[in-house]
Amino acid sequence: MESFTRKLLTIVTEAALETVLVQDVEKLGAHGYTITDARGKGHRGARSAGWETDANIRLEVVCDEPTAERIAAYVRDHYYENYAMILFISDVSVLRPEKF
Amino acid sequence: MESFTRKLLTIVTEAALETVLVQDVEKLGAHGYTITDARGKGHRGARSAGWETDANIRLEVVCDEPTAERIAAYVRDHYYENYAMILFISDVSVLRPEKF
Amino acid sequence: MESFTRKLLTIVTEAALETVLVQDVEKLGAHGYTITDARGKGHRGARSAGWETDANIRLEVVCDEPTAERIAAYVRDHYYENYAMILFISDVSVLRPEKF
Amino acid sequence: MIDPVILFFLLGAAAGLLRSELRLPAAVYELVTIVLLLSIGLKGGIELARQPFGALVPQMLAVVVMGFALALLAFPVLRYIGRLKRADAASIAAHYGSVSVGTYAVAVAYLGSREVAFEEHMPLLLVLLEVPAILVGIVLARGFSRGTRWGSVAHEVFGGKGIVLLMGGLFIGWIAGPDGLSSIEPLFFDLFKGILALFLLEMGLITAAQIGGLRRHGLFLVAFGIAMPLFSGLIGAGLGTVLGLSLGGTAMLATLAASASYIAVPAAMRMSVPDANPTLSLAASLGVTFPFNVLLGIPIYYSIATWIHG
Amino acid sequence: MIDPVILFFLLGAAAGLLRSELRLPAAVYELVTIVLLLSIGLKGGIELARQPFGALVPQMLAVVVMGFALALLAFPVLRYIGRLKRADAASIAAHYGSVSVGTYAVAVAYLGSREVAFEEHMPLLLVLLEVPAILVGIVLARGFSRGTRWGSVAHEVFGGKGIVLLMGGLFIGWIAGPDGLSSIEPLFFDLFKGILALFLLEMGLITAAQIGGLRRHGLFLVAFGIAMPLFSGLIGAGLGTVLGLSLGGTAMLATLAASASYIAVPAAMRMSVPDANPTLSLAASLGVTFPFNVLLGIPIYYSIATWIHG
Amino acid sequence: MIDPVILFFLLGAAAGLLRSELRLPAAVYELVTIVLLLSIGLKGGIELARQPFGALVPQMLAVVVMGFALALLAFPVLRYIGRLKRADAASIAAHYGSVSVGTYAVAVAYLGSREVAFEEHMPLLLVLLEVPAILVGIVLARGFSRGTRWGSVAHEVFGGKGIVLLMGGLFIGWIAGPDGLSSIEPLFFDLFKGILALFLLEMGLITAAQIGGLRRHGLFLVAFGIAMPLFSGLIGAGLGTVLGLSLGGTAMLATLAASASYIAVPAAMRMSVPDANPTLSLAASLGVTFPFNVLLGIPIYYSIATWIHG
Ligand SMILES: Nc1ncnc2c1ncn2[C@@H]1O[C@H](COP(=O)(O)O)[C@@H](O)[C@H]1O
Ligand SMILES: Nc1ncnc2c1ncn2[C@@H]1O[C@H](COP(=O)(O)O)[C@@H](O)[C@H]1O
Ligand SMILES: Nc1ncnc2c1ncn2[C@@H]1O[C@H](COP(=O)(O)O)[C@@H](O)[C@H]1O
Ligand code: NA
Ligand code: NA
Ligand code: NA
Repeated sequence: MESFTRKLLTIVTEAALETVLVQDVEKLGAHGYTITDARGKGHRGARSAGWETDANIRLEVVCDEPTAERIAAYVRDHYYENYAMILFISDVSVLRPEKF
Repeated sequence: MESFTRKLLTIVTEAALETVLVQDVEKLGAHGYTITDARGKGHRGARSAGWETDANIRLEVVCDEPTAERIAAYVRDHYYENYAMILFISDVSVLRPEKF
Repeated sequence: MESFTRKLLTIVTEAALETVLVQDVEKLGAHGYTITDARGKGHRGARSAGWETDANIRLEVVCDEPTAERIAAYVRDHYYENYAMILFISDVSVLRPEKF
Repeated sequence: MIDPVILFFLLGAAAGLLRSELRLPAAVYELVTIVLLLSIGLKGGIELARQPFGALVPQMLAVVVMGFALALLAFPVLRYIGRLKRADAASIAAHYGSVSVGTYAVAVAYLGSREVAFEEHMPLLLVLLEVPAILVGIVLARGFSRGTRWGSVAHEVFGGKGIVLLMGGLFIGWIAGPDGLSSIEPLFFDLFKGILALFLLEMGLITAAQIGGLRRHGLFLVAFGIAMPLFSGLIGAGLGTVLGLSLGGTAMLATLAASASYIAVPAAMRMSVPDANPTLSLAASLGVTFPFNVLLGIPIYYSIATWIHG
Repeated sequence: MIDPVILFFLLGAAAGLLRSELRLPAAVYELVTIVLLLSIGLKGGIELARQPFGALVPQMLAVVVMGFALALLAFPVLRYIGRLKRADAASIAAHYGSVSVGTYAVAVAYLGSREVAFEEHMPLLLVLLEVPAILVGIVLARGFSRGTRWGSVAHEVFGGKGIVLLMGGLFIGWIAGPDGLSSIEPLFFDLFKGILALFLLEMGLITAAQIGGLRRHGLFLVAFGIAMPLFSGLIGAGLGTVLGLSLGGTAMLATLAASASYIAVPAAMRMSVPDANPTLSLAASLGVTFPFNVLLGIPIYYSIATWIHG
Repeated sequence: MIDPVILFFLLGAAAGLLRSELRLPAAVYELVTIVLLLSIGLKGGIELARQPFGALVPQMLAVVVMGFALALLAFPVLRYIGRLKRADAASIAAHYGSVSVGTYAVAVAYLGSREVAFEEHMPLLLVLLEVPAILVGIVLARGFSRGTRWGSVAHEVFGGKGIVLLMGGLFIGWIAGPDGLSSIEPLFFDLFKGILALFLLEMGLITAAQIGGLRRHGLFLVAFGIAMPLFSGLIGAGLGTVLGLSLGGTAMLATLAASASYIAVPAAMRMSVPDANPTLSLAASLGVTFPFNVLLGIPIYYSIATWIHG
């Protein structure tokens, strides 16, 4: 079974960013994304998802390396300073490279 | 601490497939699976999880490489054509290889 | 864009452990964590999240390798025997190494 | 005067079209649906307790035949006039041969506020109408031969939330009778219209989200989504009159015939006719027919029933 | 005649056993549980406002002793007749020494529809009964010495949802009194049985899911899960009579004694006796005793109470 | 005597401070909020149906001016006495110039249990007061020039859940009138206080979680969070009297002025003034002002109104 390497970019951030963030990643070349609801704790304190202001989302994008770099750079420049956020990237293999 | 390499196979797809998909992965040799509710967007449009028909699930299986390949091939042959779905595989290390 | 390698440690376990587990990982050096609600199946049977006793959580920690090893060892020693639990570790790259 | 529950539907649709941030959590949508399904089932069950079951058998059979017939009539229109793929035509036909519990609930509210009585065992016919069209859809799409796993189809259909709760409600209502249920009336009957209002708010949001599918797939679906319920409504009204139903019952059967499924049938089609595109069928049934029925259709079917009965 | 809320339990159990797609979202289960716990607490609190607290102290003490005693009596049976591991025997003993709020709620409905009055401060005894068995369970499993962190055990027990909401309801009812609460009656009192119906629907589904655990672990648990509540019910009825409770109150105390916990105790055991297998205790308390009590037990305890009082 | 809904708030706060395991699922919080917002809107809409809209225009304008003024007055205090960063001062000022629907609901309950009438179109003023302070906050933080995307600000504000549901309720109530709404009264009106109780239980938990933010950021916020609402309440009471409102209406306008937003404004500030620290503003508005208003403020504003009117 032939498979191809792509990047999986994961962002955990404030739920309030969902609408703008998905616009951003699509504009920057992602062909899709997946979101799950999350809670957690980090440098900006606990975010326990008891109510809307306090909730996190976990956004995943499978894409090629340049797109992942583009999204990471954009997100760093626009959101790192003011928002609770982490971002990490890993390698994944996929079967349909044209999809991502 | 000794650790062993296994595969983490992740499928994001329509919630309607949950029942059959978990039967499939068990039949194909997975010793377990984890599911979270998700929403997202891809080639088949936005799936925003407002109601059952519109929701995604995110299914993870930790398994050995042959099992991962078997599941990926099966899923590709049976579901790729007609269902909103992505699949990707990555390397993970685990402590108890016999478990997966 | 400079990036740095860190470990992503993922634990899937019983929701009942949430409170103690986050105390443990913080004590062992994690700078943060992310939790999503999950369901699944493994050696201890199906956990379908219909009610509290039956639910899983999926806990993620991004950290350096020694911390990941410390958490993995601790968790193995304290919880593997008596709780439904899996743990796996993968490599991720991050932009702000000081954060993790 | 317009029923306030309809205004909730319009509010949801407007909020959806204007891309507001309003969302109902999926769990709330489920709660509201569960209570509505149980209420409707219970109401019907109480009535069953009151009359000999045997007397209903002819109605039940006639209604099942209507379910088969409507799906079979819709198919050629979709396939040859609409030029849809075989699977899509079959799937949409199944949606329109089946029924929508949400539309039924709005008709209950409509007749209720006009104080028009109807045969209270209607929910029994509602349950019966869910199923035949699904079978027609599967057979039309795949023929009899191609190894359809009928066992799992049956499980899919009869194990779905909608049928389990409606049938469950019917049984409980039947066994407990009106007196037995008085203690649970405050939740299941007194709150009915308030909960229906919340349900329609969400349905407005969902409906608005289907418009995209509509835009991509042309005018045929819009035309079909309006013409088919009008035609089915006429059939339903005719059948109701032949069966000797009251004015309200005739309007109700017309509404059932005219309504298109968006819960049981989509789920069944997704598993059994996977090559049908769900965007098309939902755009038609939710994006066109549901709002049409709720806003205009029900009054029209009521007028038709009045006219036939007059 | 069978209470309709019981029919909801049977509907849920049937749907679960037939593997239907019916699920209640976890959030709905939580909402329903929260409202039930608050209702029960509030009802009890109103009554506390009416009578001198001091008069209740003997009852309270007696009931706490009963909680200790039931757990201590169950343990040797489980350990030596059932041949269970020490931890499992201790954990199951704790479940049966403690109480089930769901069973209590069904007994309220049962006595209510028979118009049998009972001492309304029962919820106070319910709260008191939750705790002692947990302590017994921990001590039986681990002894006194092995460094149990009693502080965190206390936090676990008293900070659990069940006790917080029951105690909170009791306090609010006590302070506000019947007049103060009239404005929140429509939600907490009028809807009580409807919400109980939804709760029992879900309990049916949950119960059905425990049957697997039962199949794996033999007949002993089934026998214990029926014999133990009958025995405890007898003890409870006897104690109720000795304490001078009314007929209804005696039946109620018998039911409390006979019921087995499935919320507070499982959570506490999971943290404090982790080597006990939760599948075993839940199979017994949810898979056997809960349905037994709801379907047969409560009428039996009521008969016992009638017989003693007669 | 203390209203029982307040006791639910105290229960939630106590459970939160004692770190109990009690949580309300986010979906339950949303359901409860949605029903409250719709109830309040519907109540106001019914009243709008009763009187000429034109007569309300002066009040509406005056109230909008008040919203601008309160935010503008709060800003220098926060910036120069509190020595907060510009963005933080602007954001907190916006919170206090705007309103809290939860506080309004408690005031409705307060006046209701005292049988004090008030102008029922208050919810219209409530909606109007949400907006101006947000504009002030953005302009204070970023000036007029810095390329604020006002289009998306407007979308953010008017598309938010709070305003959509309040405005939607107002419209529906207006169109349907009191008779039209009678069928949905059991859910939206009869259950109002029960649902408010659940809401306040959750608000207690949320409030308790803000105390941490407070501890980290000093006494100034506590002082401001008490002094500002007292000052605003006075302004509101004065304006109410000038506008010729009844005693109840004056107390209500004072309460609105004194309340601080924790839904619409935080969301808007997060997007438009991202460099403001949300921990600070929520610690003040939720951790101090909300409990202050609910426990002490509302009675004080009512006394002020009585005193002015006397
Ligand atoms: N080290 C970490 N590992 C996993 N998740 C983290 C970590 N640090 C932060 N997070 C998540 O990212 C969110 C924002 O982080 P922060 O900006 O550090 O507050 C937190 O609420 C957590 O959900
Ligand atoms: N590039 C992507 N990255 C992450 N998730 C994706 C991506 N593409 C699709 N998905 C997810 O997979 C689901 C099905 O994808 P599709 O079949 O492309 O519609 C979507 O609803 C998303 O949740
Ligand atoms: N092979 C696996 N792949 C993914 N998730 C698993 C796997 N095995 C177990 N899990 C998850 O881990 C939980 C506990 O596993 P266990 O201790 O094996 O019962 C299960 O409920 C699943 O959610
Ligand atoms: Na139809
Ligand atoms: Na017991
Ligand atoms: Na204000």
